[in-house]
Amino acid sequence: MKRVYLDNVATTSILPEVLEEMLPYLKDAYGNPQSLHEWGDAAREALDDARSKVAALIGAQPEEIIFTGSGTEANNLAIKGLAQARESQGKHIVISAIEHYSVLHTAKTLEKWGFEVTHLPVDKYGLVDPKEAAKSIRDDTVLVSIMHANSEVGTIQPITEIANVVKRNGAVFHTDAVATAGTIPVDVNELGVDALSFAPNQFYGPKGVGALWLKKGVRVIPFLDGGVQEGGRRAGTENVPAIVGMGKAAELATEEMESRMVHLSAIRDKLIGELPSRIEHAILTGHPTQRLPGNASFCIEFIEGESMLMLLSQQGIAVSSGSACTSRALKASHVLTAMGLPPEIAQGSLLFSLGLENTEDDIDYVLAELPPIVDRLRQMSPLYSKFLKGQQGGS
Amino acid sequence: MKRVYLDNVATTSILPEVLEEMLPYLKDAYGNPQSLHEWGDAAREALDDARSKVAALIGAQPEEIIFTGSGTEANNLAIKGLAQARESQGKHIVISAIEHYSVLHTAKTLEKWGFEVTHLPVDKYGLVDPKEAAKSIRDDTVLVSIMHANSEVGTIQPITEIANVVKRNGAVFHTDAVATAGTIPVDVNELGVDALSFAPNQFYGPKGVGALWLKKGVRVIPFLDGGVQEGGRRAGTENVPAIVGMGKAAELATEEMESRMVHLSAIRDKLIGELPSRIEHAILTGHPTQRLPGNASFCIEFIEGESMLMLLSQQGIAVSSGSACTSRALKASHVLTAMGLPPEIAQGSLLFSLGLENTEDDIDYVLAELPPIVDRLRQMSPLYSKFLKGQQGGS
Amino acid sequence: MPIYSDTVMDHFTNPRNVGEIEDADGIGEEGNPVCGDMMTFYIKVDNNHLSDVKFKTFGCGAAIAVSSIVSEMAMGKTIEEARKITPALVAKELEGLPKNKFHCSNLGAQALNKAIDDYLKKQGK
Amino acid sequence: MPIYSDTVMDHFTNPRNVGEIEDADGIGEEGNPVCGDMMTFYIKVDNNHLSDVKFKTFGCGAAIAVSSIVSEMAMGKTIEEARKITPALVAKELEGLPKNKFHCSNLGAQALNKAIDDYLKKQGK
Ligand SMILES: Cc1ncc(COP(=O)(O)O)c(C=O)c1O
Ligand SMILES: Cc1ncc(COP(=O)(O)O)c(C=O)c1O
Repeated sequence: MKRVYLDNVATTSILPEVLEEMLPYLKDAYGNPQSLHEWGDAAREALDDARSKVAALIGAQPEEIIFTGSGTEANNLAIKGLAQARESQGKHIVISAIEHYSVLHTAKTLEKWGFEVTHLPVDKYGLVDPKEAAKSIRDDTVLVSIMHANSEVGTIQPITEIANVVKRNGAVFHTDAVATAGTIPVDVNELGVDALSFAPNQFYGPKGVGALWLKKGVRVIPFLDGGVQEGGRRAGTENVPAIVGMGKAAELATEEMESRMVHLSAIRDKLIGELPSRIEHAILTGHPTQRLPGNASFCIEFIEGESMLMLLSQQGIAVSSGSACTSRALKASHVLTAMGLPPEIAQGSLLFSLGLENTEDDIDYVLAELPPIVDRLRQMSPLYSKFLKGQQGGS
Repeated sequence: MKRVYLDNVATTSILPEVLEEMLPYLKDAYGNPQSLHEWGDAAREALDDARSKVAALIGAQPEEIIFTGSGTEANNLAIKGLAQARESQGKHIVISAIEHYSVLHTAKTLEKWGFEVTHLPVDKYGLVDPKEAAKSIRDDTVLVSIMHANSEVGTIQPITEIANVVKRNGAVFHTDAVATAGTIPVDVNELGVDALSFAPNQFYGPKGVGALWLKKGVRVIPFLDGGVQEGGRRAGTENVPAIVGMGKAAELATEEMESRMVHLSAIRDKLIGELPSRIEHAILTGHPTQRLPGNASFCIEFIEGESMLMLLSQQGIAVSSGSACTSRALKASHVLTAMGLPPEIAQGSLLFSLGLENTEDDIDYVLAELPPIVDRLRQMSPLYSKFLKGQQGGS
Repeated sequence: MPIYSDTVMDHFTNPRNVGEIEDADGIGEEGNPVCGDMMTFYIKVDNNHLSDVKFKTFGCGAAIAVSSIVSEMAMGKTIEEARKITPALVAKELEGLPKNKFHCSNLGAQALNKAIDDYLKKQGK
Repeated sequence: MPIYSDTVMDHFTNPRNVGEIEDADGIGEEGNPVCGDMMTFYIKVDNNHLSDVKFKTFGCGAAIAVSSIVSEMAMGKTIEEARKITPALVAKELEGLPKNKFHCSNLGAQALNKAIDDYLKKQGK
């Protein structure tokens, strides 16, 4: 059977070149970068080299990079650490309503710590309005965090404009760029932000590592307490192989970004263009043009996401969904809800996140396999019968 | 040149069998365990399997294991999370004076959060007195954390006795077993603890992963906020390859523990036995018998650790030291200081941490190479001239 | 490891008794699409026995499998027997359900019960 | 990457002018073993020139290298010239030192200066 992986939002594959670069550090070069001998020297050198490559990906300086254990940890460090470092100046922070849980739930923890959190709404495309952002800022606002792009619906935010507003008011600005860094051009200077989270399992690097870029001079309270690693800002033995892998993945992403984007948007546009002509009542979610090159997200009306996922999986097709049933918490995606989609439509969420390995053939395969699956589930769906009856009644 | 790695306290190597087991998850089986398709299924299965093996190493149930990104993170989660979950009952915690920085500095953060911290002293061997522990416990004590063994001096604590005392008084008891789990028998039931941290880069597994064992029913406030991974107790995409590696390393450690211990203590005893007969004024630190099988730690009087390290390194020998100069913070080891060693003697700290790969030959090599190095540095040392002059004067 | 048992997968992939009954004696609807799952059960009753059971379901794999097995379990039973199809029994027949899917087995039993209630009401009982 | 430059490694591995001068004209001690580093400098002065410089050092690789290069830099200089050996100059001669080792270059210059002070004091100046 054909196997088509279209769940790159969950994690990408690891490129063979990346693994190749990691292997020595999983074998003989196993030293700890803190050690003062040959084994330590080799590990330290690898770390420095990776740091430079990772910094180059986002137009930053190597010493501004703090390696973490994941994108989630980078977001925890940013939100908790930047807010705590400023709590004497104020205890108000601003985030968007469609942040990833690693920002959203971290903000909830800040609420327990006595902070007040404003959640900025988004429009039907998932866009934050910079004017709304400006209005939300108060004298006691110390931190604003708006994600660069949302991976569920692909919408890319006007970060530069939002950052402008925030800066004028003196709060620090963090952006969660897990969905963008390594995928589309990200330059911290152009964005005008103070802190930025990213992770290589979104750009063909390994799991178990992420990074927070922190502009020189921006103070943060460390999140992980312990040893002196990462300039005292993130304790714990460095995950050398994974960091090396992040370095290589960053290097490749920098080199190949243009061609990757061209390839991805071509097959994405094919999917976005043709799917609605094969399946009635399929709604594209997210912004029609300001969106991630690999993201094709839909809501398929009258049926539910998990059942589509499972039937697609039986045809070798791997995708994801923001439906309530696919979430452990059994709540429909807060992103789709914040964009104003009615819950019963959000249940039909189906997210194709395309990757480098995908071809036009893969898209054709999906376009052939999905319609009968949708038909079959609609035949089973009481909502669809009601809709059909309503139409008959109406006509 | 011969190369002899005697710095297993910094990190061990990764066994080829462990890497072998990890590789599929760095290649085709790159799925995210949260995904509802074949790729996700494979990753989830690997995670479950690793969890069972890791639990078996310490006599625990699989669902009691929370995977983290490092031993440091396990300690942060334990100390912060257990204390925070109990702050309505009291804000006093007890730790020992010789804890690893990931406990010591985390406790400092708790002080900033309004907790009071008692640091239990140790005797000249580095032992905590259970009676002292009992005395330290107050009505508002909610957490006690005493490490199972200290990796710098090798001393193993009487955890069962201490846990007994703590339990009687109703506080939860955590032990940092990073230096022991996978190295000597660790059984959570025998120890009688409520929570236990460990990490595989101490037992021939990978970096970038650790675990906190938390007894069923013991409440903890999560440290990393975000998604629902690890039963909602540790957010962030699971580091599948590293977790798989931890599983395999745990399995091998369980199987081979006896023979590893026999081998390690044999070569350790040779080093401890013969070194003082080749080098005058070499003091064994830590407990003479209750010590880790691979640990041979000394203070070499009149000279400083880093210079020994560097000259040993030139002979291909990798070791570590607790001297001020080898620490980034430029302070002599708090462990040696807490054991009552005068600072100028602590500066001569030299730690041989032996591993599976080491042989009797390696020990002979060290015993041959170290004495001329010590001589050479002593010839340069103003302290040594003073000592010699004092002796002449005294005789 | 798949999150569902083989039995769940079988009933999800080949659901029994999907459809509506035009002249049903009782109809029961449970759940709603907002929560993610919604089931409609249709029954024909003949001499106090469920002579036909059909369903339509909007929902996850578990919801579909639950509907299917409930329809199978109920088919041919007396009303009293059908009343005894509990969520626990449904989950057991399916060889287990993931913890967060237990509510689906509730829905199935409830929808069937509502169909029976509807039948009895129509009978004026 | 080694934390030390090649020059530091050279001076650490082959330190110049190690030893004591029995009949030194000036002796200067700086640092103490509690902090990790301690240096003693011995000088002979001939016609206002440092005709011999020796040292003993307890300390890290940087401390030993610093002592060695300071002894070399001072050798043969006039007292006034030797006074101009600053910590920054020492670090530069060594092609850099890790940040947390800068204090070692201070110690070296200070110990030499103390030895000169001692000489001048003995001269009654
Ligand atoms: C926008 C965004 N932020 C943060 C994360 C968290 O990443 P992780 O779970 O790998 O830590 C994700 C994960 O997909 C993401 O999409
Ligand atoms: C006793 C003990 N606890 C905790 C740690 C922290 O481990 P890591 O730095 O790998 O997170 C160590 C590291 O050696 C240790 O020896």
